[in-house]
Amino acid sequence: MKNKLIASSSPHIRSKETTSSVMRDVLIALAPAALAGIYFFGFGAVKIYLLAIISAVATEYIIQKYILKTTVTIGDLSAVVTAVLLSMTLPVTAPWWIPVIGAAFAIGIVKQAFGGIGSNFMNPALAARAFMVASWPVIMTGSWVTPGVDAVSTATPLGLIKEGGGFGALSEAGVNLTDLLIGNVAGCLGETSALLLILGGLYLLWKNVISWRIPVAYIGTVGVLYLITGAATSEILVQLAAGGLMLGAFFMATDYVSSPVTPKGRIIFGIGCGVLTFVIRKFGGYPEGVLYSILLMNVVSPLIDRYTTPKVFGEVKQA
Amino acid sequence: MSLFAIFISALFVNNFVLSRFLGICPFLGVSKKVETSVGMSMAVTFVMLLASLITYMLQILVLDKFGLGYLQTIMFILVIASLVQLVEMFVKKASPTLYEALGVYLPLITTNCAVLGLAILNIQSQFNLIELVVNSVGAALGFSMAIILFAGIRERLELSNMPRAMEGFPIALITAGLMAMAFLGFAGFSIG
Amino acid sequence: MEKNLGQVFKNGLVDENPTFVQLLGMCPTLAVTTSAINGLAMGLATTIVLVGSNLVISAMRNIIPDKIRIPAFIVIIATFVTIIEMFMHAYAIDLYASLGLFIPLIVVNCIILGRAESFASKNAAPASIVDGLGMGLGFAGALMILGSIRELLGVGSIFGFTILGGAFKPAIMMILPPGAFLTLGLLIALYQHSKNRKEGR
Amino acid sequence: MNLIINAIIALGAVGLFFGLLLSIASKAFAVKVDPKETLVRAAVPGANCGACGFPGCDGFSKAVIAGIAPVNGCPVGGAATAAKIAEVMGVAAGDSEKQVARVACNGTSESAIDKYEYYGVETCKAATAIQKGPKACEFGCMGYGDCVTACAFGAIHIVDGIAKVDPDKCTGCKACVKACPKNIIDMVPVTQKVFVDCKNLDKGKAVKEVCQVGCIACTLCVKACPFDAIHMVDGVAKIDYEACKNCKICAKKCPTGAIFPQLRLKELADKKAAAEAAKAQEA
Amino acid sequence: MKETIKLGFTLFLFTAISALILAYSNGVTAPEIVKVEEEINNQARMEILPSADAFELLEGIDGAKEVYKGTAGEEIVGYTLTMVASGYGGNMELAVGISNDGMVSGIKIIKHTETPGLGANAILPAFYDQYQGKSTESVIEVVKTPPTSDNEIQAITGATITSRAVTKAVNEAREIYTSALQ
Amino acid sequence: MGEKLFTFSGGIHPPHFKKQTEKLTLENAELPKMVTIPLQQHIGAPCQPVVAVGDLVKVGQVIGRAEAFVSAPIHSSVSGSVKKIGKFQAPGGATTCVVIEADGEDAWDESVQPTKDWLQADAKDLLRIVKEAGITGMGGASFPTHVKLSPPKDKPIDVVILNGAECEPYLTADHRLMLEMPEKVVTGLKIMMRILGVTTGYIGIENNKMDAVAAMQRAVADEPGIEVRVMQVKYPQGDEKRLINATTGRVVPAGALPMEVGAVVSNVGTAAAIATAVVEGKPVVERIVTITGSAVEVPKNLVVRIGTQFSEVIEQCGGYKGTPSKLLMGGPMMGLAQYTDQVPVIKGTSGILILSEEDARLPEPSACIRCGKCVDACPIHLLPLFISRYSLNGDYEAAEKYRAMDCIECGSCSFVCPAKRPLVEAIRLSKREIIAKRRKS
Ligand SMILES: Cc1cc2nc3c(=O)[nH]c(=O)nc-3n(C[C@H](O)[C@H](O)[C@H](O)COP(=O)(O)O)c2cc1C
Ligand SMILES: Cc1cc2nc3c(=O)[nH]c(=O)nc-3n(C[C@H](O)[C@H](O)[C@H](O)COP(=O)(O)O)c2cc1C
Ligand SMILES: Cc1cc2nc3c(=O)[nH]c(=O)nc-3n(C[C@H](O)[C@H](O)[C@H](O)COP(=O)(O)O)c2cc1C
Ligand SMILES: Cc1cc2nc3c(=O)[nH]c(=O)nc-3n(C[C@H](O)[C@H](O)[C@H](O)CO)c2cc1C
Ligand code: SF4
Ligand code: SF4
Ligand code: SF4
Ligand code: SF4
Ligand code: FES
Repeated sequence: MKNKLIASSSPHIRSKETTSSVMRDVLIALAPAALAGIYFFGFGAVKIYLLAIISAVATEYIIQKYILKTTVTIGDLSAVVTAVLLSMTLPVTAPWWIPVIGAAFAIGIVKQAFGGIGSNFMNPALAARAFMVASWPVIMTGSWVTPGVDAVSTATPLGLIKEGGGFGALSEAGVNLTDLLIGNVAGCLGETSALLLILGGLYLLWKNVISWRIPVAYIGTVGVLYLITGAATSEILVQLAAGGLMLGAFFMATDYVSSPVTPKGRIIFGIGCGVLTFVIRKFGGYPEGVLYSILLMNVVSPLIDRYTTPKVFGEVKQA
Repeated sequence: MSLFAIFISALFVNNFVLSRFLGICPFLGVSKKVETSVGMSMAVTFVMLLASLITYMLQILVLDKFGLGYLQTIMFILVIASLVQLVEMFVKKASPTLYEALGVYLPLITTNCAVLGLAILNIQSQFNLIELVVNSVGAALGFSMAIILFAGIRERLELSNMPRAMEGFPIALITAGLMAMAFLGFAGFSIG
Repeated sequence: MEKNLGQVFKNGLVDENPTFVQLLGMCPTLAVTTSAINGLAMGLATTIVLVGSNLVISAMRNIIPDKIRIPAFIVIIATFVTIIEMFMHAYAIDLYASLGLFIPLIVVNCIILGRAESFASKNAAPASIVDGLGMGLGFAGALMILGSIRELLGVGSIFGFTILGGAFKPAIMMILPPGAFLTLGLLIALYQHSKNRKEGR
Repeated sequence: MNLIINAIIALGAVGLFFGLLLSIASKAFAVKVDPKETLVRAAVPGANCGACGFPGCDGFSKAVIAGIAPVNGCPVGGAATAAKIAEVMGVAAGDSEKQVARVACNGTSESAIDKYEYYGVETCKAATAIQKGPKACEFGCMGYGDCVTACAFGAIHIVDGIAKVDPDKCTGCKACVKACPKNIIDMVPVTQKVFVDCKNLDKGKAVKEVCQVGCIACTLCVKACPFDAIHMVDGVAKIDYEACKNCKICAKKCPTGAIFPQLRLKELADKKAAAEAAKAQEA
Repeated sequence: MKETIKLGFTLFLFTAISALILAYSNGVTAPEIVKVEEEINNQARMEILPSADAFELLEGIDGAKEVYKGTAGEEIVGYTLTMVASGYGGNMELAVGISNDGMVSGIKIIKHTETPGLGANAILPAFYDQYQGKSTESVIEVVKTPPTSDNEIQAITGATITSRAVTKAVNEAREIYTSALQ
Repeated sequence: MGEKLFTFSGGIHPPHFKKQTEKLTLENAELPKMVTIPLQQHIGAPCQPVVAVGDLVKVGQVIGRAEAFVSAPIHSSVSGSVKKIGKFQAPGGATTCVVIEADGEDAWDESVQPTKDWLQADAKDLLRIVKEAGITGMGGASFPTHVKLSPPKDKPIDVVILNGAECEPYLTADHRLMLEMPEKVVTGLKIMMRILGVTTGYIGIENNKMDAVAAMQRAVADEPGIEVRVMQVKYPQGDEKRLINATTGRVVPAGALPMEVGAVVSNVGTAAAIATAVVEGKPVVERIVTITGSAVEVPKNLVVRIGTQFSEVIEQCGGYKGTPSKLLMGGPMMGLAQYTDQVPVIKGTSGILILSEEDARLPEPSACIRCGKCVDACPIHLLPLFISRYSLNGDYEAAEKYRAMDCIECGSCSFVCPAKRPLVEAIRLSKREIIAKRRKS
């Protein structure tokens, strides 16, 4: 043997799964709902997706290449996932600079300032959305349109319930559960079609990209809370299908980086999100609670991890 | 406002640290480890309760009675500072374990806006005694919650490789900013 | 202790700037910098207290017993603060209203007690005044910069003069609590970045 | 007038009360503290702001003495305070002669060979776990720089694949000594000029197989030393720094250049420069 | 013991001197402060009840924080009611002027903690002028689109909560007026 | 499949790579011309050489005597003369070895005698035979088997479990053994049960070796008390605590040994070696080795004499295919990387894996994305991402708090990590530092 052998620590084989393959799966899972958004809201949606993606990738590239002078990781596609998810929470009426600034904030401040992928403690897309809701509330929450060619301004289903003082306001406005499931309602680009979002979520579960714990705990908690407070079945279903709940539960609360890693922690995280969503929808100043409940739970998740360290196999139970 | 509303407001909606900007120095300084932040929050809770009760008495029994409202600031801070110093000396002597867990943080609290701020706010809001206690407990727990959550995040950040320029205070401030942003979710709560 | 007064002044203004380097007095720094004018006013009020208390404390440094040093300092500082508060209330009611709670809280600003302990109680009056002035103006300057940035981005103006008009949609968050944290964080990051650059790391 | 008197009485009473109480309490509750702690405590500004991350100035002082906090850990006091604290701390540490660290290996990537290609975490500690590290010489510096990371003063750098200490920057804190998994960093008197930069205990032939500049235990140096300051210990030469007069005779005798290899390094550098110059001329 | 007394006395001296100084400056500024505050409040009342030239505090009226009777010469021309409303960012204080002909003569936000750029826009005339001239007979409503009927107020964009809170307070003032003052 | 499959929680599914060798019947390797036999091939105290340079030795003759209890004697694997005694490179690092030049006679030592009436022999004698035969675990750790078979009085054993999981990818040595010599394995198991006075025996086999299951089931058909347990394919099913959990449902407490729950676990190869020692009287002088991988010409399952150089073994498999880039002793999950093929086969060498450059180069690590897959994979329920991160930061105390010491170094976490983090490597680092610290204090 003439050549020098390679020596390294075991194991000497690795799985095929990589960060970028995981992110690619997320993009695949998001595609149906994203396409539905384009179908319902038209070309404006395409523009928003593209601007957000370009801005996110460019921000990551510039920061890593020219400011930090480290390896560029745009290839892992996580910036694209962030951009797509961010776009999916924007209204189609948003002016061009909203996706641009939002994606730059998500990547620049929330992600790269903390050290890039894996280091941020908060969900970049949601944090960017919160930033924009707080900065330009009128643009972000005040101008919804109905899907279709003759986009008329209207309120979102949850907005109707909140503003119109009750569940009855929905049927008055002619919105039914089928519309909610398909996505034929006012709302953000990617959140309206509950059915396609669930489909995407199932794909991720099947591919073992996400674990069932967070989505099930999350959606379950919201449902149970409405049940306990005496909501009718139809209202519970609407509450589950409306707003960002499905998008949030399957794609955002499950963001690896900002949620706990322990199995028990994930359940607690999901329940926490559910409780907060319910409380904010019911008592808060906004019609929708998904955004802030996930962000708030992001803040708690380091402590959740810390206090839910799993019991080591065979660990003797504390008497 | 109901007592519950006062409590929730002090705890979440008008969180002392994240929305009122009181007690930022210890919030930023003593939050590198969860353990120390727990010690700090216990000490702050203790001093806040003590101080708000004492200053309330002082206000009613002395300042209002003799029309000395303008001496509020100086009276309050003098009393708080001296009391804290006394308690610290006492704890140090009486119980070294308690001192390790809580007492060591006491000197930091003298110059903590949160304590004096709470004392003044209590008077400004014209609370009665019960409301005052509820508000003080809410504020103290709000501070504790914020600093412990913050310490949890900062411990996690220790494990990441952030840019050099961000190390230390910048990242702490940005973290606090993002936390404050999340706490905007509590804004506009309509409870009794 | 011999001190070069110019050096003492520059020390407070730049080298050991209370805001950017020492990170003291964070509460007013974050709370009142919603506009340039508020920041400047707060900074100047603090400067006056700082200079005054530094002067008095250094003058009396030999007669204040060590054991009651802290209460004595606090009394001196609080006296100055209360005077400022009274005069602002009487003659600058608008500022008084917008700075609100943070005027009495100057008492607990760590910068003041910190300078009292570490400088004024060990140095003669002239140096102490200069130190107070340097630190105070350093603080005021920092607050004004912070206030200007937040006002510019959050309202579109500086000192009330509209700068970014027309198409610019102010980002309201900049004048909300998170904006304060983020702006200061980024400013300090910038400061550290340029310092690292200079040190060639 | 009445109001003024009221004010004086009220505030004065509080002042008197606490003045008395505090002075009584400070006697009643007096607790003994480490005198050094008092000294450090006196050096810090006393703003009790907590910005250092410790519970107040007292906490910080304690931590400095315990070695947990760095001397420059107080952001309020700045450089002046750091100097003062360092002074306080130095009084205790002040030994006779200053000792600095020295890496006892000269097997640069040119002089010493590797036995395999290492793939893994790029630290010396991790690399030693795999067949004692990629360097063929088991005793040599691997150059992954655990010591560099450990040094808080930027005194160590990896040069040509091995660690080199800058004696001017080294404070003698020994952090690197603890960090090196090969145990090849020694503390030496700062005035010492001659060193055996090798710790290979193997036989001469085995040494030669892996490194050109290793100590082959030929004992030429031992015989040459006029002051009996160099001896063979376990198959490698060792200088007695007390006896050594820095005459460098041993270095000149050493056939491999394991002693005081700066001579040899310079030689090598010259050779390299010459070769390059030749190449340049060709071009 | 001697030292203790000395220390106590020293601190006493400090506080006493400080009290002296403060009492003195209070003497200087207090009247000025009273004047300024009074002026501001009066001015506010004038603004919302321009027909009056003097005001008098009325005691014992439930529901409002303060009620002033506005007079022009001998004649009662209306009332100003200081109301507390629960806005987006906490309690707001506003004064409502109601003239004796049963109309809202004006409102003014005195204190608030609403978000700048949103709820804080309630202090702009574009919003509060809408209340002027509203009748005390009917309940005032908030709408999001330009008003179509007399008793409607258009909400501030993006700040429906604030608008509702203000309107609720005005409605309460209206009720106090019709039930207790008229 | 109607039968219930036994398994545990956590674990991973690495590709098997067993196709290359699972159908290859065992072959005897050529007798080596020279053997290098390390005097420490097991956990415990090294042996003292009892031969000197120039001595003539025979196959099965003791050349290294075990002085401590936790140790096992070393026998010559060839007949010939001792050439050298000194430090040579062995798979685990340089150690004292006896180099013997074979004379080609392959004459067995006189002491090698079949045990008469072993069926009637009492437990003590059987245990002595196991000890003198130098039997150490063939499944991994090379722990002296006689020590395992002498549990302290207060730890009654009620079950012996044979480990036929062979969960490591590539390796098929145990598989072939069970297929070709099932009776021998059962005999070994019965001897162990006798020594321990136990009536229950399990043989745990993963369900990717159904032919071996069938063979073993046939072999135990008439053996009351012995049962084959089919387990779900999952790595590291073969780890003893996982195996005990899967076959008996018992949970071995963290930090404790299997005997805590009344079980003894041994590799099937170990059982076969016991049978050989007792029935034929032969000590351990050879073992089954799977030689496979992308850079070997003809993969094989060989019965190799202890002490044969890897290079010689590889030569018999047609040599290298292309340029070898990585040489492992053992499987890819836990195997030990070698930097030269001049190392001898030892009692614990279950496989020689030779990888081409393409397979040898591992992907570069990137930042952890906190996906938690390592957490799900860890059979011990550790949090590898935190332990490794603390370890790399030099905070070994925190690593210890997160129970680094409980890690079995199975490599599952590193395998699944999408970011390709060096998890086990870092954890191993902290374990070494923690042990060093403990030793100091
Ligand atoms: C994760 C997520 C969080 C959101 N958070 C908010 C929010 O805090 N406030 C808001 O007005 N809209 C928010 N939206 C948008 C709303 O879900 C939605 O468009 C609107 O508030 C109610 O519409 P709906 O009735 O169709 O659900 C969010 C969307 C998503 C996907
Ligand atoms: C940071 C922030 C500040 C807000 N401030 C106010 C406010 O001051 N007043 C208010 O009524 N609503 C405020 N809102 C609430 C939203 O704008 C809310 O969507 C709005 O009140 C709904 O009313 P709309 O029907 O006009 O959209 C705020 C929201 C955010 C995110
Ligand atoms: C991760 C891991 C995987 C293992 N896989 C196997 C295996 O597949 N087969 C095996 O016999 N032993 C395996 N072992 C070793 C067993 O835990 C145990 O030590 C062995 O079965 C005991 O038998 P022995 O002493 O006869 O070797 C493994 C150990 C670990 C830590
Ligand atoms: C299942 C899954 C969900 C994700 N969700 C989000 C998300 O909600 N927001 C986001 O910015 N990035 C998301 N990402 C991408 C990536 O994790 C994110 O950019 C990191 O937070 C960056 O450090 C997701 C990735 C995965 C695999
Ligand atoms: S770590 Fe300490 S001893 Fe080593 S080189 Fe650096 S300063 Fe010197
Ligand atoms: S001296 Fe030691 S720690 Fe430093 S690079 Fe060499 S081997 Fe590593
Ligand atoms: S942490 Fe240890 S036991 Fe757990 S999967 Fe990794 S190597 Fe295996
Ligand atoms: S598997 Fe890898 S990327 Fe995922 S959490 Fe573990 S270490 Fe991080
Ligand atoms: S300024 Fe330091 S705590 Fe507020």
